[in-house]
Amino acid sequence: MSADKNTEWQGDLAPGDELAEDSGVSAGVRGYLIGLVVSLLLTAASFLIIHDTFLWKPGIPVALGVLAVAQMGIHLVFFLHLNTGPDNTNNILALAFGVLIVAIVVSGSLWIMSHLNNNMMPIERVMDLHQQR
Amino acid sequence: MSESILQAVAPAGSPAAAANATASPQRPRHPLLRSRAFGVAPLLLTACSGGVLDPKGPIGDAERSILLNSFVIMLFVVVPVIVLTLAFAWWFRASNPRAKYMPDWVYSGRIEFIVWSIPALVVMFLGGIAWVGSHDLDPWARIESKKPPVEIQVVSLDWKWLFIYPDQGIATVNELVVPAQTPLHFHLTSATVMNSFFVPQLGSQIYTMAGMESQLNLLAHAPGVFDGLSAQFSGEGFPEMRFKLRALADADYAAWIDGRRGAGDRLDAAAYRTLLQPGVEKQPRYFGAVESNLFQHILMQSHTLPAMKAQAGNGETAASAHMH
Amino acid sequence: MSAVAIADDPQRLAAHHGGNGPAPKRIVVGYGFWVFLLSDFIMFSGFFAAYAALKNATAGGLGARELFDLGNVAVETVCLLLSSFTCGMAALAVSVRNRIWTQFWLLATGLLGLAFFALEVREFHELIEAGNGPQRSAFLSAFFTLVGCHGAHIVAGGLWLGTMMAQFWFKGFNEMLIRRFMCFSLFWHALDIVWVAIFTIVYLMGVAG
Amino acid sequence: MLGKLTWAAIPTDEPIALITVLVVLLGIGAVLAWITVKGHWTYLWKEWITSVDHKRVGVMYFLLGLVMLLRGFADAIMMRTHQALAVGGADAGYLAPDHFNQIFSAHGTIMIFFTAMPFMVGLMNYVVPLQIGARDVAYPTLNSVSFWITAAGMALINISLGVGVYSRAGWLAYPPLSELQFSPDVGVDYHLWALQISGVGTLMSGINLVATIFKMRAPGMTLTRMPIFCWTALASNLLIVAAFPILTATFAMLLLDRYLGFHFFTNDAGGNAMMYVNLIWAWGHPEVYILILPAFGVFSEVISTFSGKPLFGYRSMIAATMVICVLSFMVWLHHFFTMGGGADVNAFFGIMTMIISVPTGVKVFNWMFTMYGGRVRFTAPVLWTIGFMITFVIGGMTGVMLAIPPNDFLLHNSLFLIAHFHNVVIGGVVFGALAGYMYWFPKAFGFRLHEGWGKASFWFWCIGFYIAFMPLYGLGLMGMTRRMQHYDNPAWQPWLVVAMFGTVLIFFGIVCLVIQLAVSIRRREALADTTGDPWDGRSLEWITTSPPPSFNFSVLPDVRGEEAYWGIKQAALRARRLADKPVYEPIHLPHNSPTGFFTAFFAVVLGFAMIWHIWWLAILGLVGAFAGFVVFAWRDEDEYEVPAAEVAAYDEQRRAIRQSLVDTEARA
Ligand code: HEA
Ligand code: HEA
Ligand code: CUA
Ligand SMILES: [Cu+2]
Repeated sequence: MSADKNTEWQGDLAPGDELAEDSGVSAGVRGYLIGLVVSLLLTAASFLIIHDTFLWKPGIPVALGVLAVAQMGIHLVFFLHLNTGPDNTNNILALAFGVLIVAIVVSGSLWIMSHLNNNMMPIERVMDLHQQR
Repeated sequence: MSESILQAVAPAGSPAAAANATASPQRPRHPLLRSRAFGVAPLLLTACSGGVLDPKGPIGDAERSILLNSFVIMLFVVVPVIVLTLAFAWWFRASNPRAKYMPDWVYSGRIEFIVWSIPALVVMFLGGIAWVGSHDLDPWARIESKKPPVEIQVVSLDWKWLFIYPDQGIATVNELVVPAQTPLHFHLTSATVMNSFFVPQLGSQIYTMAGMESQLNLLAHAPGVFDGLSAQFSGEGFPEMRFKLRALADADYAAWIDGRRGAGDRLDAAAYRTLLQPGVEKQPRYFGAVESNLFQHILMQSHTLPAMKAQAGNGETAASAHMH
Repeated sequence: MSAVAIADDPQRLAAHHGGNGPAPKRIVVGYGFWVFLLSDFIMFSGFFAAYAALKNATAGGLGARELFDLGNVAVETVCLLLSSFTCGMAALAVSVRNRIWTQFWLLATGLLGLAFFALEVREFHELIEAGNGPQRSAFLSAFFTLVGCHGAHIVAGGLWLGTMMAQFWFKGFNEMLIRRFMCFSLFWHALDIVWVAIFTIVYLMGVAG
Repeated sequence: MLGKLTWAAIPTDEPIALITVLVVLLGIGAVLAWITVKGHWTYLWKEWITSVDHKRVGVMYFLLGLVMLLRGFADAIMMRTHQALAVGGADAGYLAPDHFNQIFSAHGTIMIFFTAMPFMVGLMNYVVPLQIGARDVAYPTLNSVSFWITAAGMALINISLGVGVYSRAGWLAYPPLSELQFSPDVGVDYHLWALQISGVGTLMSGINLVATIFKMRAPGMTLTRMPIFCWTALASNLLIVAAFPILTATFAMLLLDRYLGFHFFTNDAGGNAMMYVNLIWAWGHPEVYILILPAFGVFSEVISTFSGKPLFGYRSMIAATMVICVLSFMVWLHHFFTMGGGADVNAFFGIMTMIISVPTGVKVFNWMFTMYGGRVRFTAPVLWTIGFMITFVIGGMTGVMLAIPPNDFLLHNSLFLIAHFHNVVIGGVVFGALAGYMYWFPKAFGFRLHEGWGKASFWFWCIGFYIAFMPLYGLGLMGMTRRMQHYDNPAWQPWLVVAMFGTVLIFFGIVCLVIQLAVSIRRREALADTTGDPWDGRSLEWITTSPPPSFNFSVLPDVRGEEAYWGIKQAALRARRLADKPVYEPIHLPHNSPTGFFTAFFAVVLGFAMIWHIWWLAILGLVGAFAGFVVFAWRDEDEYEVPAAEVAAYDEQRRAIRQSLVDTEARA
């Protein structure tokens, strides 16, 4: 544990650390500003399209999903400073593992639950659910 | 060895004989059998003891075949593995001067290849069986037959089984009487906690769950009496959640239905409320008439449950409810 | 033998790639915290899965479409996004070791977080007052739990933020505090990501779908 | 004032429980009195309770597992003796349903969470930093907190023995049975809070080890040079990090149902118990691989060391480990084939389950071929390993049988299932823990364990296992389900009697373990390991002394290939001398910290208060925990320095011993 300076370490950066090149306050502010503006725009887009008649109605959830993924990406890049550089391999791998598990758990659960419900939810109860005016 | 046959034949007579048989545990206590239990391999013994290896219907038959097939196929891999493990360990013991020491032999592409492919091939085969088997033996799948199925509604209660015959308008508790060689179509639910409806000799079990309606299709090849049980732990009285399934010849079944219909109590809201009280039933019970749509009412738990909830909140015994 | 000896020889280092000895503490701490955040995402995914499965289980009560006020959600979202920005500004202030600006931006972050939380409490309060509390139906149970869990994280983050401010104030910028602050900002930004999922899946899809 | 807590909570009407409690209390009292009389408190506090050294924490985990093993085994033997008698009605046997149902719930919970987990976490804690050439885990203080929080969960479960009741809903606590409506007393609350609290500890220790493995490796120790145990530890901890949050979320929902009247899994208001079953297994299946993977690692180390060969097919072992790690997250539905999901999902998850047996099989074959061409020394760890290979293959085979949905329709929840998982859990996890215990014991304590008693223990365990659990396969096929407080089929009884005798044999095996420990301590001079390398080992833990110094290595080893220590050893043997003396530097180590102990204390208070609805006490516990956190956060100085001279002096001695070893070897 002798070397405690980033410079001597050739492995990955800490998550959240920026690349050494774009250090400097003004570059930093620029990064956060871009992140803020883009995510505000994406948010606005999300809130607008659900009222808009422009999109084909069943397409709206799809669009919302895509916008959300985009926005998460923006946060990861501009706020959490994640990137695909060689100094971030472990951070990205960890993220990929996490995303994989989240995907498996959520999609697996929904798949299983939909089959169970289809098979066994009594028709009356389904009606009850859908009658919620 | 003749035990299961004995069982199957004895009660298949008049309804009276059958009722008599269900009143007491009818497995004969064969002294020979008991003493032998210590000596014979389990598989041999179970084959004649009314378990899943002694199926009495097409579903159980098919499932037993799959069970034995998969077992034997895997033995082809597992037995050599066990033998080789022992053989390698023994031959290459440090004290054996004849064994060749190869401290650098750590990799062999050919062995690696074989090592990945043997289990892969076995799994491909078993996977295929699993796929086909799951679809063919899906509990929801109807059984082919010229006869129309008998519809039976099953409700698990704390801690007893309620069987409703919607088309006959009768109901029984802890005894299920069905015609042999006729498809049985079960609709199942639970009035309280989860249970699993299971008649080992007929095959496939299925969960019963409150507010959910599961289905199951079974068939008994021949008349006989089979154990039925809950396979999913459901609380204090769980071990008593057993019943007898009596498969009767068509004529006997018709006679039994006729004898039951109209006789005895009527299963109405009040009677159901008593049944719903937690407790075990030692003797089977019979209802000669059933309030219509009782099963649907039980399924729609949301109507009956809020009242129970309030009680449970006060820390009293749960599971007593009102019905409408 | 030691790390120093190897670092003399750049050739070797390249060959080692990733094998050049234990990482500096800042990286170790940051990485571990990152893994923790991922596990937190997985916990949220459990609540999301439950919400999705119970979304229609309104037990005859009101559903998402009738209950949610998107205006409120929009304001909440803006609060959080701004607070992520101010948190970033605080990180920059820390990186140049400026006490006053650090306190200022952290305070701003905290206040925005508080505003978000106040709005959420108001929303919950209104729902409960109107008889649409979490006891009403499975759908509402899942809704309150999912959104409330995010809210609880914001509260925890707020307490943490207060502790950080006090420590920066009294102790200045030492290595350990800076490491902790890095973790805090990761935490705060990660909460934003969870919120994006919440406002999309719970609110927007709930109202639109 | 005291919530639901009254005098009635003390089980004065249950003699068995009461006597147990009294005996346990007396035992604890005796131990405490002994410590006080001998004046060991300062030592304990300074060297153990507040220690943040990964080696001490690892040993404490192991001890925790040992203590809980006694409880788990007591439960097991009660179930076995009871069932051997329980033919007839509810009053057959000697345990009332109420009591029997608590026992199997407690047995499953304790064995999985507080015996098997602490053993495995303890082994990983102890061994991983040594094998990768690190001075400690990534976050030593957090490590101690994790341990103590696990201990807090254990304490809560055991308090239920004397105050109130334990859960009667099985180790998975399926709703609606575990809902307030059907389980209104505090049993389920004990279950949930104990596991919620210890789960936090497990999660933190998982994060800690993942970060350790990724960020703390010695120079040159690339991932593909790590011993396979480290790989399995990595996979296991990745699974902890991925699976335990799901458990936390699931239990949180059940707690909300029980405490605040939510409706996640209730029968009414749209609740859906199937969602609980789904989520609990999304955690539960990975959980069993969390347990078995490190055991696979132990066997890999043992088999290669004692065969005098590197592990056969190292790279395919890594591949197999990681494939198992990911696949284990895609099979969970196989625990509820019979819920009615339909043919498609059943078949999909059944096939995914079977696919796991491919990488597992590869592992088995690689162990076999490691022995091939080796010089196998039949020490006790090797016996456990061979016993494992044979037993586990059988258990795995019955697992694959259960993975075929039509088979599972017959065997689900039967004693066949019970036999399957005890077959893998005892033949795999327990044998692994024991092999690891006997293999690394000399490293941890500086003397070997007595071989004879170890082997005796193996034979009792192994034979006892077969006699205790093979009959259960048969009983399952006969239609006997699990969790039966009594049964009316007399044909089952002989088999249950046989099973009981098997358990008695296992008990003798445990007795042998205790004797082995006692005998070894008495003869520790004769069994001493002065070399640091008693087994002619191959990985880095054997390069340092037994027991290792607090800083593990005087200088971080420079790793140049797989089997780091073997390479260094061979080089020294060839050159007939050690490598040049390194430059010593001062070493920084973390201070001891009581944070873990205090946090755990408040966690117990919090849990207990929540269980009994004593709200003010719960707030007190929460505030205490937060205050502890702030105090910890406020501290500045968290490291002390071991001066270079001290390190040099230590290494001087160590080098002398190693040189003499080289000389002896050269002469021979
Ligand atoms: C350490 C614990 C552990 C391990 C390793 C396993 C391993 C496996 N388990 Fe087990 N299991 C449990 C612990 C474990 N299990 C527990 C605790 C339960 C019950 C929980 C409860 O309900 O209370 C359970 C329940 C359980 C069920 C649910 C049954 C039911 O509820 O009805 C199933 C079904 O598929 C199953 C399958 C498997 C399979 C296929 C494996 C495989 O991983 C096994 C793979 C290994 C081999 C196959 C052997 C070696 C391979 C070869 C020699 C190659 C050649 C062989 C072939 C190709 C077949 N297990
Ligand atoms: C790790 C898991 C584990 C282990 C080791 C065991 C060990 C044993 N179990 Fe178990 N058991 C479970 C997990 C385990 N069990 C679970 C999850 C259930 C389901 C609960 C439920 O239904 O909800 C269950 C249920 C269960 C039942 C209930 C069956 C039923 O439902 O009808 C029975 C019946 O007798 C039983 C018996 C035994 C016996 C006799 C042993 C004994 O053979 C073993 C004795 C074991 C020990 C004494 C400890 C092990 C030793 C070590 C780990 C190493 C020691 C190390 C050193 C000394 C360094 N078990
Ligand atoms: Cu069968 Cu409807
Ligand atoms: Cu599993």
